[in-house]
Amino acid sequence: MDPLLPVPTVLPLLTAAVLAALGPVLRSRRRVLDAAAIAVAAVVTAVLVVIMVRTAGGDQVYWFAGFRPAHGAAIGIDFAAGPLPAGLAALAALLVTAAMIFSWRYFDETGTYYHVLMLTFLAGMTGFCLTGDIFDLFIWFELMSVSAYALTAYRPEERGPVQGALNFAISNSVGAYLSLSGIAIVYGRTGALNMAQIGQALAGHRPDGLVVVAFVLIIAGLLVKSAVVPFHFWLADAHTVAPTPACVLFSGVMVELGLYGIARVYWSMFGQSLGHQATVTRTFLTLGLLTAVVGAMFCFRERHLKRLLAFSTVSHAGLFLTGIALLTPLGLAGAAVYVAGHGLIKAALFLCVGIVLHRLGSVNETWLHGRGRLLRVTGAVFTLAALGLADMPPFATFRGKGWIEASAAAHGMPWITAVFVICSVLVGGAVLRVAGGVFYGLGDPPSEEPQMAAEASEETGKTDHARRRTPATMIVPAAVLAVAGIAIGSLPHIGPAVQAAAVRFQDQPAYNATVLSGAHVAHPAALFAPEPAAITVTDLASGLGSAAGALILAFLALYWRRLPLLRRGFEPGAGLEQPIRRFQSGVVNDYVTWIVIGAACLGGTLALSIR
Amino acid sequence: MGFLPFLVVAWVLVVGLYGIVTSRHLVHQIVCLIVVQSSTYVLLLAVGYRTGAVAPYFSDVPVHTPAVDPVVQALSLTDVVVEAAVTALLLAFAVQAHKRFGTLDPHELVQIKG
Amino acid sequence: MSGLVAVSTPYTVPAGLMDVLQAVLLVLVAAGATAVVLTRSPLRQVIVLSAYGLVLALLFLAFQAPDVTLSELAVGSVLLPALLLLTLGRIRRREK
Amino acid sequence: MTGRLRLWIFVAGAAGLAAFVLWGLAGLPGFGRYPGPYGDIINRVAVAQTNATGVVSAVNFEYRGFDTLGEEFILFAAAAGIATVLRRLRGEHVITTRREALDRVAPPASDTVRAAALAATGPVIVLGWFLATHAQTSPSGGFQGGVLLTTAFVLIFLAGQVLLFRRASPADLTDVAGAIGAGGFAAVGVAAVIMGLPYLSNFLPLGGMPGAVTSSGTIALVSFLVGLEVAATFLLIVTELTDQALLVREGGR
Repeated sequence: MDPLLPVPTVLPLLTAAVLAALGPVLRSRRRVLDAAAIAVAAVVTAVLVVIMVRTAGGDQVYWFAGFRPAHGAAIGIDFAAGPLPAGLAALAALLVTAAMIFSWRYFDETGTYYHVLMLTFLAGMTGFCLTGDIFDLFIWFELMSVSAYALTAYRPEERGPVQGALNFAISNSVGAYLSLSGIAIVYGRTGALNMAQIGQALAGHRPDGLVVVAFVLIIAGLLVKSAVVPFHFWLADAHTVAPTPACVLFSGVMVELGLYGIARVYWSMFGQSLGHQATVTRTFLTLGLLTAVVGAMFCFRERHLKRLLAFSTVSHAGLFLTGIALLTPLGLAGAAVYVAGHGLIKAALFLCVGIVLHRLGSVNETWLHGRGRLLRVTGAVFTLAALGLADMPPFATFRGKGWIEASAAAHGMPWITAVFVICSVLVGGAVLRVAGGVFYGLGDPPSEEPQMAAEASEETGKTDHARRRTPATMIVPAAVLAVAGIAIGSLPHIGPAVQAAAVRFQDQPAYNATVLSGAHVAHPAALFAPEPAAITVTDLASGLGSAAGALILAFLALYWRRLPLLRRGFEPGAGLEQPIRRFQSGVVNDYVTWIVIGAACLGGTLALSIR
Repeated sequence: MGFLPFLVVAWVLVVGLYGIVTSRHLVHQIVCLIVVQSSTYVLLLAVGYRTGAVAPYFSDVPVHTPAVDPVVQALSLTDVVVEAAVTALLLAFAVQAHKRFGTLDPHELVQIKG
Repeated sequence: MSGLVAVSTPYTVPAGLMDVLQAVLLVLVAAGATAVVLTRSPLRQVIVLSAYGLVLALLFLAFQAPDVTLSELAVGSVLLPALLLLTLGRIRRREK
Repeated sequence: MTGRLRLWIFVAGAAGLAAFVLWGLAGLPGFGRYPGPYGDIINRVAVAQTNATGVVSAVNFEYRGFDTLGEEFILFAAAAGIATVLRRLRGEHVITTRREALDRVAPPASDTVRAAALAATGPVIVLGWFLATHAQTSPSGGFQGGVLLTTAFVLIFLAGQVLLFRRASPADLTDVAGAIGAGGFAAVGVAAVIMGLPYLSNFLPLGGMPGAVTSSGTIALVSFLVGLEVAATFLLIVTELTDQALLVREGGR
């Protein structure tokens, strides 16, 4: 057993408790708190990278309190780490590190609670990634959620945070209880909580009602967390109001953790029983593409910078789900690299928005038009990251998207490339429009919309406007993350390495054997085809095409009033306002209704189609 | 007996959700969330029950006496704590929401209307 | 609370009686949940919730889960109603 | 959505969801036929392995102790969140004199209620302590004990002694005690690692007789720490809400 495995979860918990216990002493010593949190997050990142490298040759299993399984039955809880879970956890820890460095100068108030909550959030995320036990997964899911609710409401002096946190908490709690019901149902059949053991017990039987119901209920909670349409409504409300460092984590990694959970649950518990049928692919592909398109459309019409980025996360979550839904190693590998690249880039974008808020005191695109010109470095970083969001080569997003498209094309779905390009163009175009308008003053300011102005003004007035310089602790993490988004995609051998990891993640019998009998399963290199590791002409065309399309769209959006073809006063998408308001109503009752509808429809579809 | 516990579980779940969806008072809504979660305790304990078995305590009975499943009971205990924690946090949000908005009707708590 | 010792000893309730007991308690739980949801006045709802917690605790006792019974009694019937009352007290004071 | 439209959409969805869930539940072995194996294995080996006769506590604090650790930190994070959200805001001040407090005491307690509540406080504290330290033997454990200890303070509150209550639970003390409880649990696990065992291993001697108070090694210790954390955390929550309900007065009102 690798003694490092519990460290990423236990170390932040212990530190959080120590900081809280020393609260009366540390309360006025902000720098000590900051330094401790940054150091712990950085150590956790390093440990996870080590684990990721060590597990490249085979998964590592750690049995808490030393209760190893006997005769194929687990009596304790295990951490089962492979390169993909460890890598995702490392991304989470890296973003926490960046967020804590950013916070160095971001908050004025003192107190231990912010640091404590960030650390428990980190522990929840790492535990969620590494655990091999389905109930333990629920526990870390809840720790992550509770920390996130509290962070959302961190500034209760304003009206928005409390409302956003309530919608977030109620939606996610409903989802979590559906998940727990699913766990109880599958336990009633298998008498096991270890995911490998459940998978083994279910394998070899035809998928009956119980299997389908348990699967749908368990992933319902994860779909809420990963903001898949129609489970996504809470996300924009929470992002609008949460402090920027928390947004970095929500968008950069928490949503993706939900998707990881779906993949984990599928590939270690239900996959063999459901038999990887085409209907599973079709169902989740539909959900994913619907999410991608809806998210992209909402993203483009937004004028509130944080909401705009939040909806772009919804769109990307749909694209990741598409990659996972293909059920191929290449699709999963593509989703993994896409998630890594997106997490880094989105974090950089949020940090830039945080800097704008810190210096200029607003996140309203209309008001900010041209006012960001003095933030030259921030503008450059923002533009660079925006291009990454449009999947431009050589960003990691470009690599990941290329693999998903290649895998889809190999399975007779080449049209998926078109959907991907459209979403990249819309999302990238929206963010580049912000870059051009806010930081370079290009074109005309977008029309002021009273409701959106009111939303955006919630953020104003938090900081005093006398801040003349951007602190290095804010801009450096943003720049480093944006550059890391390129670096990840350019790592040598990243293609074979990630695809080998994906092959292993999807090999359920091997996972079962590793966890339950400590077997070491080697994977012959021949299992993954070497072809997609290289960048093909199609990839380049699609990547450059979407980046170019995004740029053109951004310019059109900035200059459309000056185009001769359009009549005066035409507002693109003006007629959509009312229906959109009806959906994104801000009333949690509606959100829960949609969760119920979504779960019922998903369940019904799978119930009728799985044989 | 047979299927009755599971019917009750489904009923409690759906009734709780109905309460959340139709609620016009945040505190009422939070209580309905408690009801939704209570369905999970009943479900957990029902799947671990064994007719005629004793509770899993072996201070007065020999170890081989048939007993009900202790694991679901441990899970339910954990679940109760999670419920208490989440509910308390939600109530704190509700207090703040009332302070900021002057109302607890979810329909009027819409920040967008500013 | 002298019942504590009794709780830890196994029951000798005949199987048939146990079935009836469980069935009655299950129906009460379903009715209780409905009552909690349909009680729209928050203050009255707290009392109903407390009673619901008590019925749940009894059901858990019938399910041979004394541990969960104790927790549910402590949380569902005492702690949560107390927190709810405090919250409502805060809110009512403002509404005056 | 209008109320009526939402209701109809919900009814359709909920009917579908209920039918779907029941379809799944029909696949269970049936009520009263728990199939095992997890619980049966535990029931068979727990007493010999842990020396605890209360198997549920053995599961909570030994076999699935890592879950309980996470659960304690959920509580801990919730407490931090509540303190954050309810922390006293600008323009509000806490009433500290008895005169100011008297006209704000919410429960209009009669003298009988006060006397009964005060009289009950002592036994409740004793019982809570007993539960928190006897996890390994009877249906009890840190959580129930901790909640009961909180209840003791709620009783003081019921007795109308709000200021006494405030004095009994200064925010710093509850904060620190909660952190020590949760952190102590995590640290007990680290102690096992230092002794070369896996994290959270039971490294203390199991003692002689199964079911004795000092038996079952770390179970009793961990249970006590959980009790400390739970009592402190709920006390903190009750304190914060009480402050909100009774004592905080907004400026300009």
